[in-house]
Amino acid sequence: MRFHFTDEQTQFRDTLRRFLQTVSPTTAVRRAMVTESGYDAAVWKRMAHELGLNGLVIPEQYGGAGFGLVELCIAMEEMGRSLLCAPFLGSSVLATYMIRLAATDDQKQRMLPALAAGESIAALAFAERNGGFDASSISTLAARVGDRYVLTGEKFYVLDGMSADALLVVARIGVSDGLSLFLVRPDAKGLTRRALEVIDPTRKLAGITFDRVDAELIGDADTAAPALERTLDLGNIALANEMVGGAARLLEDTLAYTKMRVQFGRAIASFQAVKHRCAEMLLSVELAKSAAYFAAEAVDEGRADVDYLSSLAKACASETYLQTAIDAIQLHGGIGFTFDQDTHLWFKRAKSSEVLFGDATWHRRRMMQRLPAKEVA
Amino acid sequence: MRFHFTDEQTQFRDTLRRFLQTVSPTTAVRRAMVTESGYDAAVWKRMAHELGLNGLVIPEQYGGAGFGLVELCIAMEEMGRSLLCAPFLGSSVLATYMIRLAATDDQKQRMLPALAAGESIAALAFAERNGGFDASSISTLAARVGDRYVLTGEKFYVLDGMSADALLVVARIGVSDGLSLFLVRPDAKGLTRRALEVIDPTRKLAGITFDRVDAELIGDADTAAPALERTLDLGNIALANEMVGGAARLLEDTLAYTKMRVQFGRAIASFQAVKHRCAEMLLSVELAKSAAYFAAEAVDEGRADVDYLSSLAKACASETYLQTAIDAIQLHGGIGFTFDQDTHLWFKRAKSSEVLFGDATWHRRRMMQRLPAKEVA
Amino acid sequence: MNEDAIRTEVRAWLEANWDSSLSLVEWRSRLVDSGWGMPEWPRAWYGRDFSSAQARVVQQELAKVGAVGVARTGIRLLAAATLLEHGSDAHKTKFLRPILTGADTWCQLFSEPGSGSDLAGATTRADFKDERWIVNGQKLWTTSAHHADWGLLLARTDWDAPKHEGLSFFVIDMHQPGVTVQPLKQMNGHASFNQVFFSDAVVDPEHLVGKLGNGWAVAMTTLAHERRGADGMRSGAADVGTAASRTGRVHDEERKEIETVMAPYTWYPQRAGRVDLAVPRAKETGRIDDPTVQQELAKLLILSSSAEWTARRARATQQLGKPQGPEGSLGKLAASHVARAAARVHTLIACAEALLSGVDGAEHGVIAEILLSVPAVSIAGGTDEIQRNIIAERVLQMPKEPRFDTGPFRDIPRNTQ
Amino acid sequence: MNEDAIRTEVRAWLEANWDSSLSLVEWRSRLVDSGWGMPEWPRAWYGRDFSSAQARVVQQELAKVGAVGVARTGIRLLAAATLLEHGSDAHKTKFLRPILTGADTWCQLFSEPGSGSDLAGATTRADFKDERWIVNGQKLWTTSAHHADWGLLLARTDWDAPKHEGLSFFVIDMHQPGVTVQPLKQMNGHASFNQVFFSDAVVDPEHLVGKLGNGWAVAMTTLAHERRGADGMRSGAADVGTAASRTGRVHDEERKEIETVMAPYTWYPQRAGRVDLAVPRAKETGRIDDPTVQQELAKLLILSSSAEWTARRARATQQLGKPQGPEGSLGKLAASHVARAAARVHTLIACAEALLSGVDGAEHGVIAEILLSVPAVSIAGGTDEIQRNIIAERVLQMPKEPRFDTGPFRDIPRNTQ
Repeated sequence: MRFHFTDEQTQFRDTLRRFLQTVSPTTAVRRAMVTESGYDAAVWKRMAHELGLNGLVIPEQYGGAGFGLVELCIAMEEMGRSLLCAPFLGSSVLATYMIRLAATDDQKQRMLPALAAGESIAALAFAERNGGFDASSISTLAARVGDRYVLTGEKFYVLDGMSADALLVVARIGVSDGLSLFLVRPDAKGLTRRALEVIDPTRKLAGITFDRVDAELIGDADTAAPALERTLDLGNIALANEMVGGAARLLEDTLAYTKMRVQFGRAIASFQAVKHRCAEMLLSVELAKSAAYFAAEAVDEGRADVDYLSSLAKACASETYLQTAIDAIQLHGGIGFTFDQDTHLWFKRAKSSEVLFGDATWHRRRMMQRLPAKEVA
Repeated sequence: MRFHFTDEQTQFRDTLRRFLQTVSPTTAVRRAMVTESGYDAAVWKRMAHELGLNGLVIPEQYGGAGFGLVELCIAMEEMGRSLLCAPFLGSSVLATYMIRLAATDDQKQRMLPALAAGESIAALAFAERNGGFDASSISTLAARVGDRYVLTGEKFYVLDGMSADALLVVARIGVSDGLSLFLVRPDAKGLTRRALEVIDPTRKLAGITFDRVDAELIGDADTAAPALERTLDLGNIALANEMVGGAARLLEDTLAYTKMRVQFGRAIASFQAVKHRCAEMLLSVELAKSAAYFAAEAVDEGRADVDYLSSLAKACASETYLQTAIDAIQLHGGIGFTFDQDTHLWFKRAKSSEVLFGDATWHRRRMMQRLPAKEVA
Repeated sequence: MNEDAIRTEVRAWLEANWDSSLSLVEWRSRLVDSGWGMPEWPRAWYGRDFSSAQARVVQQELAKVGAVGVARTGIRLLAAATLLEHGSDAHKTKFLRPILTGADTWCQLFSEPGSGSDLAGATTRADFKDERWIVNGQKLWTTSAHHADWGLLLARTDWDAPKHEGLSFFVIDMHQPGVTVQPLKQMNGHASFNQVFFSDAVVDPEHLVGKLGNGWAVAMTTLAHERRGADGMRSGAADVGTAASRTGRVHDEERKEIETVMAPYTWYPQRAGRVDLAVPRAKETGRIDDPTVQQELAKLLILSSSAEWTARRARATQQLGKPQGPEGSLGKLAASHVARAAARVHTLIACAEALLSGVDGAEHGVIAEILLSVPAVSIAGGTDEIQRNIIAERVLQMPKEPRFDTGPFRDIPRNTQ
Repeated sequence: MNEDAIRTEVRAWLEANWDSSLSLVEWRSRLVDSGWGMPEWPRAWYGRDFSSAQARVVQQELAKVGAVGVARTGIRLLAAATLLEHGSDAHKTKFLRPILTGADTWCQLFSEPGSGSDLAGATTRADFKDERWIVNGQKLWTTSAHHADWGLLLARTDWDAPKHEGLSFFVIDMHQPGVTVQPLKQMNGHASFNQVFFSDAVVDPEHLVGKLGNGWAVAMTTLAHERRGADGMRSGAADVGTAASRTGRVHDEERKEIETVMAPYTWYPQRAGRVDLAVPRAKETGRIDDPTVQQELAKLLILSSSAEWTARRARATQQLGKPQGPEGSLGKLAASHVARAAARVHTLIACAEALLSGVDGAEHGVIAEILLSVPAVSIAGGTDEIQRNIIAERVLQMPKEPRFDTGPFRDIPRNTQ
């Protein structure tokens, strides 16, 4: 493990930060978040064309940039900082990894280049009403009809499901123990989707019902479970990096505010209670960063304990992001609770991130189930 | 519920506090804690003769004062404040209640007056090596031999077991589901007892092994389990009150120290970090007091949810006392970690109290099992 | 006057006067003029110089027949108490009666964008020109400003005096062109407060309350009554419940009055964390079987029960007339802990459902509203930081914070906006 | 001099000189005089003016043949670094060589009962009488004072100067009647520190280090090296392990040297919480099956792993010669969090066994020692409060605490004992 970013990676981060400062100031976030799709299509195209972000982890032979998770996580961290509203996590991370891990070469050839080019948005529909983010919670049914399949059931909490033109649906064929992955078009007959009312308007979720909807099997039948788990491991690591980006930004904004805000004739940053709280916030953010960075590097280095590290990073980021957001509002005082001040935008992202793909309690339990024989360090 | 102490109770508290200031300054605590018995026999006699403490909850017909749990808890709180070293919790609370609840009238007549007079010390031996503080953890065996019984097994964590002249041993007769209570003399043949090395030298524990030891059945066979549970409920409430007394004292001593201690040209009590921590300590101590007081009053008022309230009070006191002790040492700085300064004496009492009769986790779980249909308030 | 005599007299008066078919203001006019509406007030001003024990007896008699009391919603009684203590006879004559009958609505104009915790740092200015006070500046967190007739205004009249000595206290007419009221939207979507902008707003010279430069002392009276009122508000809520079933014009109008005032605050129970929902939700969702949920639920119950019992201890001490112990100053800080713990537990119970709100959200969005409202509990009405300062300084007698705001106000660093 | 040249030269010298049958001081005398013992030191003083990269190469060559290095235990190297920077040539001549050979033992006399966090508030006094400095006062938290030959003494020589300007720095001979050393017992039963009492103790005038009144600057040098050494100590611990199996008189004597110095600190790993024991103990006791234990264990692992990775990030940045980020200042505060969480987890795993200690205690008393030692971690070497101040002020650039200790030291409030 390197424990630091290369100069190229740092340069990539700087470029990205400048780009996001331009396209995703909070005025833009507020514009995007009140739309149903939740993102600015022009920015989405620019991300693909100018920076190749959409295909960051798509192999070059499928039109992508072929980077690793570390680079993806740098992007996620910066997007978390700027609270970018875009179907990146749903399409460019989850759906992309799922296709990479589960699809046949032919299917990849059909899907990935369009994703890389920013011409297509895919969503991975796996969770259902019960809200479980693991394989055992899935009961949507697939039945074979000739060469193709029909799906019946309901998917819920589908990240970026409203903006996707390709739905990757995880379902069970009959009473199979294994899971299978299907490609469904959102305009297919028997499919109904609607935007869910969400606590975090910068992160759009859809509910989708399937009533004998035509579907194409992706990859082999009954083999999607390990790919789904791996995809969620990578997704959680990406999400953890997004979260620490948001937390770091909250701390910076809060620091700036406390240094500027005067009460009792002094900057509130001069009160020891404020200083000490900020010191603890910094500690918490840096620890969460370390966990998020380590997990990403572990994937690129091919370590075997990615499942453990993914849950560790996500559990750590969950607690840190939420607590940082709580502290940020508190240190902003009354103004921090108003809609026009920006802090609540990150607070809501912290809340949605806290439980997305499993809350801290769930991931801590999973950590202990996946505890490596020799502890990591 | 009254939510306040009567004038008589307040007077009782004041008398007790003055007495304990005389007999239990920390110099006396330090003297007693290095002895094997762990208490000053002269003080023990004075407690009985001058204040009637030893028989506080022993009914008048058995030579006691016939007071309720509220009065007992006032005594416990004051003893916790002054860190009195005496077999009070073991003999005057646990053993006394167990006899009251389980013994025949004749047996009470034989045992209670001597306890009230300070002439006898009894210990309740129920926990074993496994450290469980509930009925299901008990496996010491009793076998009937004529009119009497013989006991075989081991008792551990026996509170005040070294100073007791009467051992009340909870055991199982054969393969019975029920528990039975026995009276054993510590000098009986086949009995070995030794002082355990403890983390808190102000609270003595004994380990006792029984190899076919002669024993008298107390009360009826197989009926001791409910009495034991009730005794532990009352014992936990008494302990919780002792704990809040200790916590309140720690806070007072810490406040006095921070107001006196100068660093950087100012009393450290003037640092906002110190002020805020003390404010939180006060909150925590007052909340724990409220829980401990409420539980005691609930017993005297005959409420049905004593089991729930007992666990609530104990879990609350566990967290509060330990955290208060940690904070007290921290605010004393380096000197607070030295042996000659007194804070660690309470810290160790907080540590032993934290786990005695079940730790906070255990009691929280029990709370939820005993949750009343309508929540209390 | 002893208890029985009071009861007899009130009963007789009620028999002759109480009529639920009156309009609300009509009935309250009778009540106020009789001296039974505010018997603890002075005889000269609608009262009878009663002790609070005597007043409680009157209250009980009114309650027995279901008679509506004087108007208490909003900040009316804070305004009345302030004027009673610091106002001139002219103020009292003009303002007290319409306050008590509910004819006039009031708002409090103390907080500003630049002075939140530090109220005395107000920079809204009142300048005396052409025999009138001209007010310029901005106030924040004003409740009910959008339908208030009058405002209690704290404004700076002397910039060379020390901070607390350059403030004056006014009654301002809210119906004038120089006063603009805008709702202030919060992160949970509600708009319970207003911003009030003053642009050459006018105050008549006779509407100065207390002496010039003595505004801080007057405002402290208002705030002291506000703090004392916090308990009353809670018990008031219970009254609303019992009144809900009563019929008659006066009751209908009272219900409407309460509804109007309370409308912006439907989220306040959520702000406090809705501990009452925790166990039922855990049972309903089956999450109560999860040992971690059990632990967190138990922690919440310990916290909320012990906080409630602490408040009861404080009340019992007060009712016995004994000196208040530390337990009386802890309620607000305890409430913050309880609410935060409750938000945690509700999230833990909800799992993925915590992502949703509105019609899709758990309990029809109530859980989401809890999660988005709890952050206010440790800020509104005095931040946790201020509470800890108060506890440390007033209860624990620890040294006060060093002062950096002495000398002429003009020279004290302040926010620039 | 390039790496290969260094290697060749060191190897040749070692071939000629390294001999494990020598006494420890004999061998180190050879090593020190050769300039290979402290190659990063100046040529004039046992060194070769090497860069730290060059010095690492020398170190590697010594390690290859298992040669013992200069004496590094205790505060020897802090004393050496301080004298090298601030001492006179006479000081260097007299003290440096016996420091490096391990012949002399040193102790640090900075902290006092009345000045802990506030070191510059020292009130131990040195008065110049009859051509000598006469020292009176008390020092605390002194490690190794009971077998030290020399002490680094911070004492007040001017009571009218401002606090930081009235201190001077001395080397004091610990073997004299005016110096009394007493062990200081701690709450965990260990006595790792001493109290040192000065009663008309004598310091020769030539043992003043730096200028009169410049003692604070000199002490800051010592402390800066102490902080930098914290990392080194950890990696040093690993060396001891590999040296354990080596034979020969020099190795035997080195092991004894380390053992003597380390004896008071056997509890230091326990102070840090012994995270390494948590999972094994949970498995061994079966407590790992308890969902609450799982949660708390996981929290502990998250905390300790992320703290470790944060330290690794800081080290990686340092090794790359890049500007240090905030992660470098957080280690001590993180360690407090880790240790406290570990103590919680160990208690949770132990249940009733947490009542016991010594032979009856879990892990033969190690768990009890953890529980009784962890409170020191957030105090020793700078309290958590001081660490948070430092992070806020130095890393986050927040305003400094207001000063109440300016003006003549005589007039500054201080502890009276």
